[in-house]
Amino acid sequence: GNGGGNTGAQVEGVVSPTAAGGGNNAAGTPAAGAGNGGGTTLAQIKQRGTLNVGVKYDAPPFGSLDPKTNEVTGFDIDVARAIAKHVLGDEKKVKLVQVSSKNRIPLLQNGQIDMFAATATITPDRLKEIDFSNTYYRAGQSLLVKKDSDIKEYKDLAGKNVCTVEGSTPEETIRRLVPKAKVTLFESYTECLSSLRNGRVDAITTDNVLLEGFRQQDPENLKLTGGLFTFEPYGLGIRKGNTELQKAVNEALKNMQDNGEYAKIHQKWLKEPLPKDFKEWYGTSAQEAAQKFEEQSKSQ
Amino acid sequence: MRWSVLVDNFDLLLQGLLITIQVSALGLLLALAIGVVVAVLRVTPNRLARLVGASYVEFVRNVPLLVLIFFIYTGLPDVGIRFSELVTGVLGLGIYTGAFVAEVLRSGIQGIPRGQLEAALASGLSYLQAMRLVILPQAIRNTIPPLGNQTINLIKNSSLVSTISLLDILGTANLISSRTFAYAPVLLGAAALYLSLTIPAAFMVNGLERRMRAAYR
Amino acid sequence: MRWSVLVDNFDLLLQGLLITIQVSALGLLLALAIGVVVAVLRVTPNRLARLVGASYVEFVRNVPLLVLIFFIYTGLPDVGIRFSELVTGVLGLGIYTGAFVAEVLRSGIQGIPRGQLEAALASGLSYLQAMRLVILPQAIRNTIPPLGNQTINLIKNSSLVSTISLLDILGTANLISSRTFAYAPVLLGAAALYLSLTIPAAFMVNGLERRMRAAYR
Amino acid sequence: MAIIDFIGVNKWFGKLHVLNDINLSIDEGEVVVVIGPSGSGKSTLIRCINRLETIDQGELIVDGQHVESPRTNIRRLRQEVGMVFQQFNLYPHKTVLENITLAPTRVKKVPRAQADKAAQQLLERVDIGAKSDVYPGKLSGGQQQRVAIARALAMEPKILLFDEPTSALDPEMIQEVLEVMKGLARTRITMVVVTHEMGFAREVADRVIFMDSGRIVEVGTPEHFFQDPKEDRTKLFLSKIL
Amino acid sequence: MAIIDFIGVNKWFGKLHVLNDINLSIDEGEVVVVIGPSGSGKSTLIRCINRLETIDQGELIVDGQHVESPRTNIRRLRQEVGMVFQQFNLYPHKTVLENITLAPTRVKKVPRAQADKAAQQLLERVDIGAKSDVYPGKLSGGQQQRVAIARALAMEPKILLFDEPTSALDPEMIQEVLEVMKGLARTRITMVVVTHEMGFAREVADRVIFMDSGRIVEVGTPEHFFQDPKEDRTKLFLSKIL
Ligand SMILES: Nc1ncnc2c1ncn2[C@@H]1O[C@H](COP(=O)(O)OP(=O)(O)OP(=O)(O)O)[C@@H](O)[C@H]1O
Ligand SMILES: Nc1ncnc2c1ncn2[C@@H]1O[C@H](COP(=O)(O)OP(=O)(O)OP(=O)(O)O)[C@@H](O)[C@H]1O
Ligand SMILES: [Mg+2]
Ligand SMILES: [Mg+2]
Repeated sequence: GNGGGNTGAQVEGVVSPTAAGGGNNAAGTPAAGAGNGGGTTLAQIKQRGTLNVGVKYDAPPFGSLDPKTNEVTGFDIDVARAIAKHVLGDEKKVKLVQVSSKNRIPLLQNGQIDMFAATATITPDRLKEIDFSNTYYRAGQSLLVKKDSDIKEYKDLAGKNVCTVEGSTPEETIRRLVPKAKVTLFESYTECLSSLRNGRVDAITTDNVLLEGFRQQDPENLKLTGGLFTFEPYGLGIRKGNTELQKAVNEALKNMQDNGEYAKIHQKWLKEPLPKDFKEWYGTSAQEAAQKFEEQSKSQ
Repeated sequence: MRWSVLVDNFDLLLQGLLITIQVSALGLLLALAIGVVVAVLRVTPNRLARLVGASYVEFVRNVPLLVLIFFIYTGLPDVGIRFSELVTGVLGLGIYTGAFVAEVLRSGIQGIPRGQLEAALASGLSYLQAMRLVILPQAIRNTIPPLGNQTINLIKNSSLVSTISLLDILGTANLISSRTFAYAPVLLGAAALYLSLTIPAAFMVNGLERRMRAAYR
Repeated sequence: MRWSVLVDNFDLLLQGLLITIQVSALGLLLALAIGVVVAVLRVTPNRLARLVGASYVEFVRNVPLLVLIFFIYTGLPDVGIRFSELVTGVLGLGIYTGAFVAEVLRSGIQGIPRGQLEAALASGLSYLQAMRLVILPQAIRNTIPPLGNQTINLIKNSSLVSTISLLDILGTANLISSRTFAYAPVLLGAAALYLSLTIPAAFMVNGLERRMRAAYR
Repeated sequence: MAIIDFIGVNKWFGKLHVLNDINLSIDEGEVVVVIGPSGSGKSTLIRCINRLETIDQGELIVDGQHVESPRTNIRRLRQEVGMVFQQFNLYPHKTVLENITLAPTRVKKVPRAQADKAAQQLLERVDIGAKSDVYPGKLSGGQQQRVAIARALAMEPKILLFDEPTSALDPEMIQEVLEVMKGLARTRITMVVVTHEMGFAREVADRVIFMDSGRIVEVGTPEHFFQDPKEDRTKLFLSKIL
Repeated sequence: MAIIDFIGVNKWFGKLHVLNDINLSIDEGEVVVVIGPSGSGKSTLIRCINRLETIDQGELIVDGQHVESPRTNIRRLRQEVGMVFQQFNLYPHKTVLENITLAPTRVKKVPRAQADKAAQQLLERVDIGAKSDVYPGKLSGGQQQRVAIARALAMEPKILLFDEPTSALDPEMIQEVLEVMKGLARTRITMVVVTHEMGFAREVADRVIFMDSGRIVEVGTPEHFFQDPKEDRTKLFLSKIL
């Protein structure tokens, strides 16, 4: 196996469908060789002048493609831009690459992206594969159901169909908490949503913020239920060993807290001011966050 | 059904159509290149070359395209080779269709009388020159109809690139329908767009087939 | 590469193999049934029936299978028809492959001398009896090799059901690799499982083809 | 009493006037031989009788039923009309016995055992009883044609149509088939036979019909044709085949 | 001086001993005609000369080079050896002129204009100058074979091989091709001709070789063969073809 990624040549990302329809058919050059350890260093990123960031296209309000404008927008996108501003001096120097829960880790490991801001929970398992920034958001797993559903809490899922995506923490959590639930797995949440609408599944489970985004698409028929039954510290994924970038990102996060930028982004996308417990989790190190995540799973 | 969704998102779907055309066209070029090389390998006097060609064809023809695409997309990065989504799609379609193109060309080549090759070799042309200048031009003429069918298959198969997040016709349709919940009309619209590519191609294939048959009378 | 992942998850992959076999077998049965009906429609003296048959074939053959599957899976519920994942997969594969089977059978039927049908009709059999008892048994015998190829295509195409969360070979492979991050070995393992189904099928097809050719000498 | 009655029958293939004002009445038990040059419409004429071809104008009454009428139950009519083809058209995937029993068991719902027994008797009658379990591909042309005759007889038809039954046979096999046909003719079943075997015509035909270009040019007894044909076209044709 | 030298050459197709201890020396400028019954190995013999077939034993020296040696540059050798086939083997997708210029322009890198001019002269020489822009499919067999001869000459070979060049022609075209070949023979280019046209042999051959069952049975002048063949097999064969 190869520990790290590769010295990346220019990597193509789909910034928008428009761009994809135009001239971005240049090949992502195959890497020269495997396992050259360090990956793309901060210096290389600076020389290249763009930060390649993996974001989700199907996870409003964190990252979603607006079909009207063909632009990806969301909380994670704004965080990525803010970090680019701190690291490269210009918030426009970001190349957004669509990722899914399934492929964000390999894409990071093989250097196709420098970082991802993709609703990823910091877990001990993932920390074995990649590094994370300090915690930049705290979410909790919850349930999205139809308005007329009688599911009140996660325990009610026993014997029911619940949907989530492959390779996500909610999958593991729900299997652990409700072993009798039937878990349907897709590549992305869009299929989960269609399955909930047409009755194939009884609930979708994932982090509350994503569920809230889905609810807003169809507020007449959908509701959140079951409260937050996990502690999900979000981190920005960074390739293992890329400590320079990790350090820069963490500094950027700190700056964003200090100059109020983070609060603005929070208000813009989550429509509420910073929560009271903000100081308890914001900026806690990845190791600490992962440990807390681990402890709660043991206690439940 | 809410057909208006199709009108509202017409430009998006059109962009998807362009991506499908782009991926298909590049994939076809690659498939033809691979097909020619592999077909020549398979009819060459060299036994090893024949074995390599046959292995390629048998392996690729018997594995699902989706497995091939996922392998290029998520498996190759494991060993340090990575391509963009577009290149992944083109490679997957090209490598897969190339095996079928090779078979079509091979039977086309084997349909050319042996005397053609002998005449070319006897006049001092090298084996590759004889193939390129004498055999392949004749073989390709005979294989245009089956190659047309492979092209139609390739266009349809290009829809699999939507699974690696390329916004081709189907990818766009999935995106639109997940936003609008108008699954049936959007997918029917996508089907119509695919038909707008494949049906003309099928007509051309039929026309060519008829002309070919007439030419041999 | 971490091949051990394959060993650790052997039983899961085996379950995936069983699902692939199940979906493929049921899909094949449906495809044969549809194929027989549509082929008979296409050679019937009734003009309307021929038009219906031709429309089916031309529509289905020129639209990607993945679009068809998504339409059944997410489009039909829009109009109140909902099938389970397994049934969706079987329907998609059966409807799609049925069009190809129909074409194979049609050319098989049209290869049977016209006198066979006339003899059967003249003896008082109905058109459908003549088809069922005289024409189809002969046609099917001639079409076993091309039907074998369609079967191989169907097995490969069955991998598309992984997109609707069925845990077939590819679905299982995706699941395992998303947990273990061992993409390359798991996908190669999946490819091997598909080959374990398609290569024996291809051998059988080749053998049958050779026997058929010998029988006509 | 006429069992087959063509009244002013016309038929076209596209522009080709293939049956031109055909008037012909064939009595029950009659044996009629149809001769004429290639393309004159002989096959078309007899194929109209069991509606393998449809007529465009006129009336065609077979066994009391209007063949051209859409209300006629054509399957019932076909049970009364057996047909033997030039190319035998045996079913290659069925044994000789199965070839014969197929229609009786499927159309008339005759029980299998009874159908098998009847078929075996028919095979004895056409002198090929030992071949019942063989596939047609293993038989000579003459044997195949005799099986085809047995198959036509199995539905116990009132009328038998033959379309050049010996033309595809090697010379040494023609006689064995003609012998069977002569035997049938003596049973006074109604027979319409397209053939150029004038020896057969002379021996068993009640009437001979000469067709040319879709018309019935001349009708008469075999003796009439051999000794004293009237029309020039008939003479010309006979001079070629005799 | 020998330009083609078979020394103890043997060749097998599987178990079939198709060339059996061939010893044969052909001088520069000689015209040799090879005759013999079908399957005797005539084609194989001449196809070895430009290695369209490989030999299994012995030595074969053509224009000073060991044909059987893997070190021999076979493409260079083939430039010295033109070949004309029974089935013409013209390239159907190229015009007559392109058929002729293909090898010169691709192998010898002759500039196109020069190659075209030379080709046109060759076409005049085989009396078919007006057809240069026509596709071979439009030509008669005799015309096609004359184009094939021009094509073989275009590389300016020292040796010309003919494998039954008139066998696929209708009788009325055989002479026009033989006339061209006689004209060539008079230029004293080395020619090895498999043919049964004994008139041609008598007129231009320096030697005739009779083969049977893979062996050279008898060698001599045409006169020798016509007046006084020694071997019984030769006599038998000649009695059939003369
Ligand atoms: N299905 C058809 N469509 C068009 N033309 C037909 C068709 N069947 C027969 N014909 C034409 O009708 C004419 C009469 O055909 P028919 O077979 O009845 O002649 P025939 O007297 O039986 O000739 P033969 O002795 O060659 O069998 C011929 O010119 C034939 O080509
Ligand atoms: N490629 C091959 N593989 C196997 N056997 C071959 C091959 N080519 C020729 N033979 C056999 O070798 C024998 C000699 O063939 P060759 O063509 O040299 O005879 P020939 O004298 O030219 O006969 P003809 O007058 O029929 O052309 C024949 O028995 C032929 O069947
Ligand atoms: Mg006829
Ligand atoms: Mg020869």
